[in-house]
Amino acid sequence: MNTVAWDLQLLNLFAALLLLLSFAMLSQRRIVSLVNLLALQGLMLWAATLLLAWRTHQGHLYMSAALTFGLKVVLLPWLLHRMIRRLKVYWETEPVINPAATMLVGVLIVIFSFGLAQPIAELASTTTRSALGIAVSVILLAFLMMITRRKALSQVVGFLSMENGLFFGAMSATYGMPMVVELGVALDVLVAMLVLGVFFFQIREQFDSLDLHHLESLRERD
Amino acid sequence: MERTAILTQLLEMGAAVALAPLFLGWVTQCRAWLQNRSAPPVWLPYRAIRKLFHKDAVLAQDASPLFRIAPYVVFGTMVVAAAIIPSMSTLPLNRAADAIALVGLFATARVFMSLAAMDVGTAFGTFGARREMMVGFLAEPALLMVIFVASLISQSTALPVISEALATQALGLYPSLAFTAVAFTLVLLAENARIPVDNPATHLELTMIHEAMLLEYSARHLALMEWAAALKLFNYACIGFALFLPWGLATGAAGPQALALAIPALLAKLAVAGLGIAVIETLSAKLRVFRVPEFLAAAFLFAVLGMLVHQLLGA
Amino acid sequence: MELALLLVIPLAGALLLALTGARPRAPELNVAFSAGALLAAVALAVRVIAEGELLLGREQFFVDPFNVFLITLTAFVGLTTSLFSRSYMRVEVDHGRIGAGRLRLYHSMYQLFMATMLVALTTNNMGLLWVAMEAATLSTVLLVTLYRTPASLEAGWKYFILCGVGIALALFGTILLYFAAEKVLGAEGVTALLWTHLDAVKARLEPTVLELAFVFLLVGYGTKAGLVPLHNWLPDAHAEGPTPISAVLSGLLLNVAIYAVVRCKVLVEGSLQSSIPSQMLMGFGVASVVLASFLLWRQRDIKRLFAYSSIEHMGIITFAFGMGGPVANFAALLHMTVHSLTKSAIFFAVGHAAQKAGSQLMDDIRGLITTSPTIGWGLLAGTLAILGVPPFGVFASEFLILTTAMREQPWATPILLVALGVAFAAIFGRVQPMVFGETSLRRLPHPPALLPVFTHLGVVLLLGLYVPPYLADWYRLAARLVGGH
Amino acid sequence: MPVDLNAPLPACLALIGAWALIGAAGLLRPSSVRFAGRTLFPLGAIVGLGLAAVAAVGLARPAEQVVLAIGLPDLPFHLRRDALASVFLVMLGAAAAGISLFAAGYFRRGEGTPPGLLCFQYHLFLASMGLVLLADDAYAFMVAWESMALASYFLVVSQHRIPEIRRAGFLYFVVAHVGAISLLLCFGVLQGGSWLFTFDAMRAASLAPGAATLAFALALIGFGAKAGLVPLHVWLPEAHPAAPSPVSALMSGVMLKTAVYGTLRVTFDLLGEPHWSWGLVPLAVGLGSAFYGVVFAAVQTDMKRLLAYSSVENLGLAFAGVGLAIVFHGVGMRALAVLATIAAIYHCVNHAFMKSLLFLGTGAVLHATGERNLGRLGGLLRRMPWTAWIVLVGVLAIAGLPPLNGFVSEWLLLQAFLFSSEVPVNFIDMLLPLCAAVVALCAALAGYVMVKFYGVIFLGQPREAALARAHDCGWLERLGMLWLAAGCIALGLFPAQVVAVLGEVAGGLLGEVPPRPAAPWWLLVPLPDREASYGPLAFLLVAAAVIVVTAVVVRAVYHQRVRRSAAWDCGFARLDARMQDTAEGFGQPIRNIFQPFFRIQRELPDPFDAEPRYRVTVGDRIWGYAYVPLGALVRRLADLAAYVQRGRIATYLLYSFLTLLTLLALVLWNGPRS
Repeated sequence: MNTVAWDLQLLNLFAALLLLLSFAMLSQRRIVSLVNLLALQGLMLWAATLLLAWRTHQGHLYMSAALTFGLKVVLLPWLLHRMIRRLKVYWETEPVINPAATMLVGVLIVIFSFGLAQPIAELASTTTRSALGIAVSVILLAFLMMITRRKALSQVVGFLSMENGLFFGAMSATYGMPMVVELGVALDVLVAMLVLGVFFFQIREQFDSLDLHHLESLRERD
Repeated sequence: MERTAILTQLLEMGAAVALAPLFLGWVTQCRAWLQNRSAPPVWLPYRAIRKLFHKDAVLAQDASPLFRIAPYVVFGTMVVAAAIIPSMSTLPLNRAADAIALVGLFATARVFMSLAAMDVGTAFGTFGARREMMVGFLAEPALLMVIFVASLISQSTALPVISEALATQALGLYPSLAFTAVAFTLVLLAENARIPVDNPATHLELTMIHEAMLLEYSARHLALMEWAAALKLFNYACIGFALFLPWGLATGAAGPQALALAIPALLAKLAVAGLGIAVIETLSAKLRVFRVPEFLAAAFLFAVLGMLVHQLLGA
Repeated sequence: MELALLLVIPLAGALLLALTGARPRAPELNVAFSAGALLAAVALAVRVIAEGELLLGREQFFVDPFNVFLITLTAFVGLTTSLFSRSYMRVEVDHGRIGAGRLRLYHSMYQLFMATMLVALTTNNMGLLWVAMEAATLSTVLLVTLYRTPASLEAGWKYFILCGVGIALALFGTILLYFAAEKVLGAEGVTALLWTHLDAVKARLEPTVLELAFVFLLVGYGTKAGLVPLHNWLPDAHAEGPTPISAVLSGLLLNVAIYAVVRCKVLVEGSLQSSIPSQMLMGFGVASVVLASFLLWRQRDIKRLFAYSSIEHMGIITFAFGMGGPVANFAALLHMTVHSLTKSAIFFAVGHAAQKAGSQLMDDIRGLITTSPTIGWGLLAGTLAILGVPPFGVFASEFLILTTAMREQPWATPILLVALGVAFAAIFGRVQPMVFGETSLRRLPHPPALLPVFTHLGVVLLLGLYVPPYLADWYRLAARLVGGH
Repeated sequence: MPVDLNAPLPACLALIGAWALIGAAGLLRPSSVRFAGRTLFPLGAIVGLGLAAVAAVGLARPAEQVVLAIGLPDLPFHLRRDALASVFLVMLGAAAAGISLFAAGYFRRGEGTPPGLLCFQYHLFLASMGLVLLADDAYAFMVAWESMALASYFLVVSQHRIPEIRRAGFLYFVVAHVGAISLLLCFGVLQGGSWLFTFDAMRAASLAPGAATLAFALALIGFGAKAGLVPLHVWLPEAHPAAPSPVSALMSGVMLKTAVYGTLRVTFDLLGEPHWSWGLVPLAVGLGSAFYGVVFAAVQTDMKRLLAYSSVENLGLAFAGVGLAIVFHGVGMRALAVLATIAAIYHCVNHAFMKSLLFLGTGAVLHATGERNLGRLGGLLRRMPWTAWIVLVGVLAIAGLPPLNGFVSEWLLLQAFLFSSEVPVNFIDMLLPLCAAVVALCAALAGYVMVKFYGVIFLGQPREAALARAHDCGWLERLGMLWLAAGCIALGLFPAQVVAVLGEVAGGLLGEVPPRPAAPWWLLVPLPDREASYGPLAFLLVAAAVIVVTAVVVRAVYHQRVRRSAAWDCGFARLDARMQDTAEGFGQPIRNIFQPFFRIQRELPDPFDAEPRYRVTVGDRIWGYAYVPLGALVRRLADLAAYVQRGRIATYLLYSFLTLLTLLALVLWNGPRS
């Protein structure tokens, strides 16, 4: 019965790929490939937005797609790569603490997110309501990635992946946010990246490594 | 107040002051007989007091006015106590103070004597003061319980009312009164420095309590102090008679012939009591100072038993 | 017009100070801009009291008695903090802990931070509220890491990551809110996120979506407000930054976060029959008070001690808003005011004390009253005020909150009182040896600015004994607006 | 301003305001001793006298109320003056007059806080105590109550350079705060559901028995913490010695009594019908505190700690009186309840005068010798005659000796206990008379303590050479002490009049004004139908007459020759001051008899000591059993709580992650709303 329109199928494909990329980032050890996966995720988001804009003929979606492409596919990955080169952490790898357990938890999270998104999806009038579950799981997976990571840079990549999840959620729930809000969020993310850049250099200067176990001196109890 | 009441009041105070040394002499004489020693004359205390009054008073260099005032205050309080206790008849001054006030009066005498003892600042004075206060604070609750039991029976703490109620009570065996009487005798022995607690005759530094406080006194101050001690013993005896041998008291309205009857009754009671005290003293030996708390705890226990028996059995 | 002035002045200040921040007259400029903002805020307040609610800037900005009192408070504390930072920074420059470049960054970020808070308070658009909160976080992160010490770096990093994640969740909450609003208000875009419209139509919004949205918003803005399970960044951030920033963070930013949570609660409570939002708020509140008071016992750094005290007081305010009802809301608003005034006054005194001792460890600060009585008495009076000792206003609001709690949530009262008692013993036990006793502290090169400390404590003392009638009506109006059963 | 005598409340308020103004004036010139000492404190004394006079007038007047503008918007300060408040106001005013007069001469430069600031805190303390007695709603009461604690805290730590004083201040303020917290809970329960926190609403509210019992228990804990009842007494022997003497006199004399006032107010006024079984708790705790306090007082070696423990004893007796009153009230014996309340209030007023006098005495001694330890005092009677003789009056009064006031309140209490055997509840009618024995024991021990206090300080040889230079106190200080001594003597000699006045007060409180017994003015008869009476005036006259007659007769009949020579030294020539009984020595029998009460540490010299020293320190067991474990528990919990903040950012992220998931699960589990 599901002679669903081909563009919806494509949209679901992009959403599925987005989820797959999140899982990949969860288990990726090399930082450089982590950034590339982030760029891929941005690409999927851009494609989904473009497709949705073409399908629903909404002007501001085109603008949002362009913004996503410019920011999430081109600018941020370039900034990260430049930082990796300047911080000379190109070849650094980061052991993921027992990947099997993380994967299992990831699966549980996806199930929980779909359970969570179920009641909302029934009410959503948009065509892509089923993608809401995927958006929530991408957010929570990114959250899990930030928890399990030991390097500052990979934590930031997790943070940006969460942003991608948020935008995808906005896309699937309400065809994006009002333009003034989208611009504000984009500006904030950009400024955040600049601030993080400054942070990386300072941390590198102080601790000559980006490992987070240096940043544990402020505590009540050891 | 009509003149006769004042007259009886003064008469009774005079009688008390006069009879006290005699009572003391009588007790010492009985003790001598019981210990088959040749007894000193009964009026020996009178002669001792008269002799002391004639001597020159010797005071320590830095004895303060308190030291010189104390004998008069102690003697004064004892005379007032005598004025309050109905030895022969109910007196007008009785309304001014009830039994609890009487205990307070004895406490005043004790405090002034202790302060005077500490004034000169010798080891013996302070030593004696400390022990006297210890005996004091242990004896007072027991004495109060004795008075409580008596007042529970007679619904009042005024001594004349108590003695009248006890006198007019139906004759019979009252265990509560018996226990209280035992308690009272123990307190009497402790308070008046008799044998089990303190030996009146000794000047041995380590054991004396009452004598230690008088060590610094001489001549007329010592006389007053000795007289006050005798008067205290007499007062305690009279309280004992008022509580436990209430017969023979001239009630207010009875007039002069009842008074005439009361005097021989009082003398008889004093004789019996003196003999009793002497017997107890010859039979018991002096306790170590730190056994005194148990001695007085026993007194307190008897008083409490008396009260409980009265509450439970109503007797 | 006042609103425009209110927002433009700090922004202009930020830009100008970015260029001239290091010049000798920069602190005075900073004070001037803050004073300008305060004047605009007072004018706005007068206008709101006269005319009631104001919808300005094509409905993007909305000012009602509830947020205008917060705006005036923010502007006032902003001014006094700039006064304090003038003398504080002069001493810091003398001690060589801050160079010219960073001073410029400090002044401009300070004004930017004030601007973002004022925007967050006045905006009607929930999305813009989120953007302003994010901007506030960004501006303070740079301020927290001003000293470039390893500890401040760590504090800044944690502050950034934890609040960033929190705020991201809040964004998703806003998205869900937008989603629920769009179904009712139609999809023509802009009006769906405006609080006034949402408030008007909140009864018809979809309950399940709103509940989920509230969870995300609560966790998001709750992280910014320092509620307990999400509080870990707060002690580090408030202790490592320069003291004026700790004062402004503790005093004002926490209030703005609570303001955002309350705005969402008003919407969610309207549509839901169940009292889950209030229970959540109360749960967070009690947890914050209890855990913070026990954490106070192990502190050795004076600013961390008062940071935990802020968590505890935020817990009390959240608990009060959670209870709802006119008296509790009134008490919560009063508590917000007196807490920010007292806490900033304490941080002013602590700043000078730490500078005198050259370290923030409480064991190094001794005998303040003997060397500089004004700082010593200021710190002691501030501590007594924050501990809720009666003549001061904090007791007045705590009295109202606890007595209301006895009526509605009897289970919470003994827990709160025990926690308050433990906190009292902890804080007073540490501050007393600092203020009294022998001393070895050296004099400050520049005279300490103590006018702000005593003006704040004077106002708090006044609020404790006599709440002026117009202020009382103002709070009652706001309490009714916050609503609740 | 015209003081109209039938509405003295505005006048009282004006005078309390005057106190606050005097305090504020002190701030103008903080460091000048002359300004604060010579003008402000005497002014404070006059205001105190005025307050006592106005309140005395108010005793006969009906209760009156006033609502001030200040306070919370919907709960402004309600103030009410009724007979009970007036009695305590008279006590506050009269005691404050004497103490302020003494303080005028007492404070000198260079001791702790500057005199001006001290004057400010002192008069704020007085003003807040006045307000506590007048407060008529929960908020006003709490503000006044904790301002009282705050002002007294500042006074206690006036010499904050000494660590022990800081520790005492901290302990005092924490216990006071805990008391205030339980009072806040009590008011919360008391309002019963009317949610109006004025005392009138509380009077109107009828509480369920369970709630009323809870309210009473909380009130007892709150007021017990302030009065220093035993488990909560640990701050009292630390704080009172730490404060300057006039302040400890004010705290011991007056502040502790606000707790008795509070208990009476809550039990009889706000709760109305207390159940008789409630009375047993304050009775038992009161007697326990009395016995505990006096036993510890007997073994102290610091004169001010001795007086502090003696305050614990006297407050214990006052609370025992209140407890007895509740028992009698509960079983319907209203006349006896009035008698017991009279005894309690009378004891508070007496203690205010006696204890203030003694603390002022120690103040004079402290200033003269700079010594507080009894081991280094002695023989001051010769150097400080004025102080010694006036303090003797206080010592005799507090030892409970007949002509003076201490005896009267103990006499009334014992009379009340005497009738307790008629309480129609079995077991209780037997236990209560036993309590009379405990009261008697405490009174006797008080005598023991006071003989030790007076004897070791003023009598005997000076134990330190420096004591020779001790000088007597100034005329202002003497005047202050004389006023208090006169108060003791007056209260002692005219009890019938005082009991008549207190009868109306207690009658008004308990709802039954006792019939006036038909007795001559000089005789005190507690209950008309009972044959017990006590006439101190006649008693004193007869005693004086006898003493004068004896003195005259002895001097007239015999000679007055006196010769001075060395004290009797038993042949051992070198009798020096160290051979006197020390403070530890005088306490030795008590230490021996009541061994289990104390935590005794002995420091015995070993044979190889170059300079052998024997030291015994007596500690408080309750500190070890209750407070140290409590502190350890809180510290353990704090260590446990610290696990939350271990520094790793991953764990912090995990906390927020789990919070989010639990909340989402909670929302989901509740199921979709229809």
